[in-house]
Amino acid sequence: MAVSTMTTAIEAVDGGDVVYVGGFGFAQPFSAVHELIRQGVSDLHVIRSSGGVLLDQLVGAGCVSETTIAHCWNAVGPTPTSAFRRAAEDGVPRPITVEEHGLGNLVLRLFAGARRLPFVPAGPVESTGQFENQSFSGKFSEVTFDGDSHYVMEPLNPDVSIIHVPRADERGNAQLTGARAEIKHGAMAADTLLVTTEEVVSSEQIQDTPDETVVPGFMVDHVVESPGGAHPSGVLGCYGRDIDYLEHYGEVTGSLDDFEAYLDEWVYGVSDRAEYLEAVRASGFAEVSP
Amino acid sequence: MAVSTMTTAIEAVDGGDVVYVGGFGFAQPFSAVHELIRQGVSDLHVIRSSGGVLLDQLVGAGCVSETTIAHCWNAVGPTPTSAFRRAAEDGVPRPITVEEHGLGNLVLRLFAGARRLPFVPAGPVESTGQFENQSFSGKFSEVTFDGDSHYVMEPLNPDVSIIHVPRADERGNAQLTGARAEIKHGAMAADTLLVTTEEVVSSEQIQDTPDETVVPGFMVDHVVESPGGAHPSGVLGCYGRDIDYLEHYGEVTGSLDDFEAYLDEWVYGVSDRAEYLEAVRASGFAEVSP
Amino acid sequence: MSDPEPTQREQLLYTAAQEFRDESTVFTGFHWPVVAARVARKLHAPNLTSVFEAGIVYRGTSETLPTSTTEINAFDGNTDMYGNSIDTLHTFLKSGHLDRAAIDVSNVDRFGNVNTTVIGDYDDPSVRLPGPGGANDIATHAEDLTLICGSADPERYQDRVSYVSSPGHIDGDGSREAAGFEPGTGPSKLITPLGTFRFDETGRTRLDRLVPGATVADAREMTGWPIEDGDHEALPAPDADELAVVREVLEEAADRNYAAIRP
Amino acid sequence: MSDPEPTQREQLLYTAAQEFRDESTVFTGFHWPVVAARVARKLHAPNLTSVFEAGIVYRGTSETLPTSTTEINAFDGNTDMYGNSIDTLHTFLKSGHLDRAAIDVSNVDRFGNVNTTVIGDYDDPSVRLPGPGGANDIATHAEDLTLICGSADPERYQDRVSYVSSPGHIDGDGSREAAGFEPGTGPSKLITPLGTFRFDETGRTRLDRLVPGATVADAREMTGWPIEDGDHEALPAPDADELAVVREVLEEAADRNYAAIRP
Repeated sequence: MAVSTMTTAIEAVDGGDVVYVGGFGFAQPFSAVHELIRQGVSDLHVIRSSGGVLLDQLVGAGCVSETTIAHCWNAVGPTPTSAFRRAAEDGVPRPITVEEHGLGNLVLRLFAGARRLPFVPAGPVESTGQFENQSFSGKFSEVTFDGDSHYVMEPLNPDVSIIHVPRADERGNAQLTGARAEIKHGAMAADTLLVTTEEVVSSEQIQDTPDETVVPGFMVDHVVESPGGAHPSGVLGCYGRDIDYLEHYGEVTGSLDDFEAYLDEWVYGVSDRAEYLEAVRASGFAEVSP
Repeated sequence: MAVSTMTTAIEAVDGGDVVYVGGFGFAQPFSAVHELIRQGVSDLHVIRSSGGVLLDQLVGAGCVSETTIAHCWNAVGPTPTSAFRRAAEDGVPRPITVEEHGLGNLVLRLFAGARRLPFVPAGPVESTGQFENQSFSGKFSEVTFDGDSHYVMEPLNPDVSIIHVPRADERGNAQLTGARAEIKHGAMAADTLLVTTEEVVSSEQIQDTPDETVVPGFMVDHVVESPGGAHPSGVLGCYGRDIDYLEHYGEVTGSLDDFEAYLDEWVYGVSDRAEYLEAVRASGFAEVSP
Repeated sequence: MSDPEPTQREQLLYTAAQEFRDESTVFTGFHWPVVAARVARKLHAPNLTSVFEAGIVYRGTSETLPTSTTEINAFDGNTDMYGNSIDTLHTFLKSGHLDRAAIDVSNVDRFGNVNTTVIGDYDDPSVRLPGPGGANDIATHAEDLTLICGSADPERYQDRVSYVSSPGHIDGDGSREAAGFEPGTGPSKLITPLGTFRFDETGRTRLDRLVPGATVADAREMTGWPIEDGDHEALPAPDADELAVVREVLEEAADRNYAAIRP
Repeated sequence: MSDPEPTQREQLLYTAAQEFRDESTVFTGFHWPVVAARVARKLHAPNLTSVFEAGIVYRGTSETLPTSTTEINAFDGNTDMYGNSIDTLHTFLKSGHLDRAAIDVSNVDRFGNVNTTVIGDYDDPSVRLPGPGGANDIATHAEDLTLICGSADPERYQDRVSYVSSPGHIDGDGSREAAGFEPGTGPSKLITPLGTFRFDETGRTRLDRLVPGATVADAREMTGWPIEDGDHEALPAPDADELAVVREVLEEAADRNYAAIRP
């Protein structure tokens, strides 16, 4: 383990990988995702609790062929995520499959992956769309326990997980405050774990607040310092959600052309996070300082 | 929910109840257990990860008929817990059953209880004593998943759980720092939850540090302020383990008569925790201040 | 001088706010439930606790209205607990400690089933909607569930949704229980811009109360559901002070980019 | 003037300390492993990370030697993470991120099975022992597991334990894998006061190295196990500086009420 550049860390993701991307409405690894897009990684199977604008961008950039999610929209408004819709409805720029689960079942599958359990019981699912839809009905297997029939689900174990945190040390000990959603389980379920952080702090600082450590350094493969890396989502204690930017995103990505113009401006048109944040500032959006 | 006296809170425990008692080598609810002994509750089925001196006292006082544990000894030394041994070996003062699990399986059963899952997969157990011992072999049920045979275990859902924490507010929001062991799951698995706390703090203080909340107030039935309530185990940030007291305990409880003299002096001989702590101080053991 | 009569939306929020009692704990879904809970907090429920799917236990009244249930910064300082999604979607929903749950519904049927997933074929949809998130779990496990539909558009009210994103009473007549759901769970109430419905013992909607001025015929037209004629007590309308609070919260929502608020 | 020759116990701790490499992560069981890890920390492994079952990830060298793996106050200030027992006993043990595990054994057989539960009948024991705790999980899942037996008493070494508290290679010859354990898991080494053993491909102990001065006959007598004659390289003994560190740690252990240290 050593502190890596974003370029090096994202090179750990191969085309075709199953990738869990952390964060819920907060602490989303946007800077890592932009680098994935710039590196042109393709055919990813993205697991995410709340797909959101982040998944919308990955899908719209053509990086994704499969998704396993509980929902996908722009939480500000709320408004639809148009690139996700174009891919699901029209196969543009590429077709995607959507394996939809209730969030509770999805987080249990990540829990089972993180804890290396062979399966985990599902909630009642019969008669729901998640169960009846043929494209993933095989995900629920029937077992008999104590005379009753139950459904169980297989664990999710991503090839690579990417999470964003406010603090990590050079050893990879990564700390998070605020709601945890399923981030710890998504991180711990992976073969390879990338952590992007607002700040690389001293090991002494980590050892002063060990309650906040969400994954220990020995599980982490790359730590990347990426201040402002979660914009436009917020990071508790660092900066808030940039709701004007997110509303703007919804407004300017409604058509394919407009979406591509967005990528040209905000992803392909900048070489790294510092340039992106400079563009955020120059366009009158939030001042992001970790 | 309101702040209760220890007497009232412990009256929530009925003879024959399944009771989870929290804490591992730390944050053990000794003051609550002493009140259980004074109230003469009997036939308890006690679930505890690490039985320890706490379980030894409950068993020795005749409160217990069943135990579900991963081990039981005096962590200082380590030395045997003699009352537990007398009950298991000779049925003195009452016979107990010991359902032994590897700690990992035990904590998963509490997890399944806390999350209201119908069952949870066990680790490989065939050929182990925990599996082959007839008295609880029925705890492992075979199911087939993905062509392979697996064992699953039923959840543990105590009638009452008792945990000790450094801080809670009047609403019952209970906070813990340091290693969490299985305390959160043991607490959340219960029908009735009793929290003893070093200090009842303001709700503002809780809301300043919500990351530390281990159970929300709406799950808690009684909060009892009990400074020094975990002695002789420690509470991080409050006081350390009293290793001299624990060594002394091992030395003076080797025989049944000596054990009963211990109870007379330290449990029956005091009316509450304040008197107990005064006796601790007067006997030259640690000064315990929350 | 502001209009003393509430608009449909103002009345809806006022009605929905009554679901959030002081000192109670409510699993509060995304969108209108969050806004209605804020009205309640300001009107009568200063110690309302809201549980949100990402792990937040929020009590009191935060300085700003959050844009969604995951905008942590907006709640920070008014949270009793930062937990995780297994706490909220499994323990809290299933352990019987919540007083109620409330979710936003945009396509709902007579049985309280909600479709937030697709219009058309699942694998080749004409419209791909966002999906249910934690609303699926709330609808699966909650024991006293209120559905809030913010729109009076008849297209929002189906006879039977084609895809059950969040389960109601399925096809009624015990089919929910037969599918393995716990008895006693599922939607108990639906709040609409024209009035409130309860789910009867067959799992179908039954009109309960109408908003002032609305008729049974209006409700029938909006929903397309069979509704018997009869007298229905009118829902209370907000008084002037209450209405001012509702409007204040709606202004906050506009300031925080709530899309539905836009003219 | 202190004795320049190590006692059996000092040699054992010095030998065991070599298992704890700098910059490595070791699931560290109760008792002798904690003491040996402290010797390693002071000798050659200042950045050793120990994982303990209650959820502690401890790196560096704490001011005091803990009386057990759960005496949090003794580690506080040197912990990278306070997690929980599902993190440690499931994720950490099974995800392949640990370099090694080490547990204390007091009744061990040729196959590395450990009995810490009962002597005699389970339901009517002549001696009830404490039970395995997390050592069961470590023995179940760890991939490079070192067993440390602190006693040279022949009664501690069995042909086959009557109760498997923590599984070794069961009855050898693939029986562990046949019982459902992952290939590659289970004990790989046993450290005793007279020397070290490795587990061969049949799952049985094979004498590896002897402590200075011990003979094959001594090892055979202590264990009762069949041990072939042959040359065995001697384990390195501590030099004077190293021995001083071992003795310093043993003094700490005495100060912290370690019972086995008592004369």
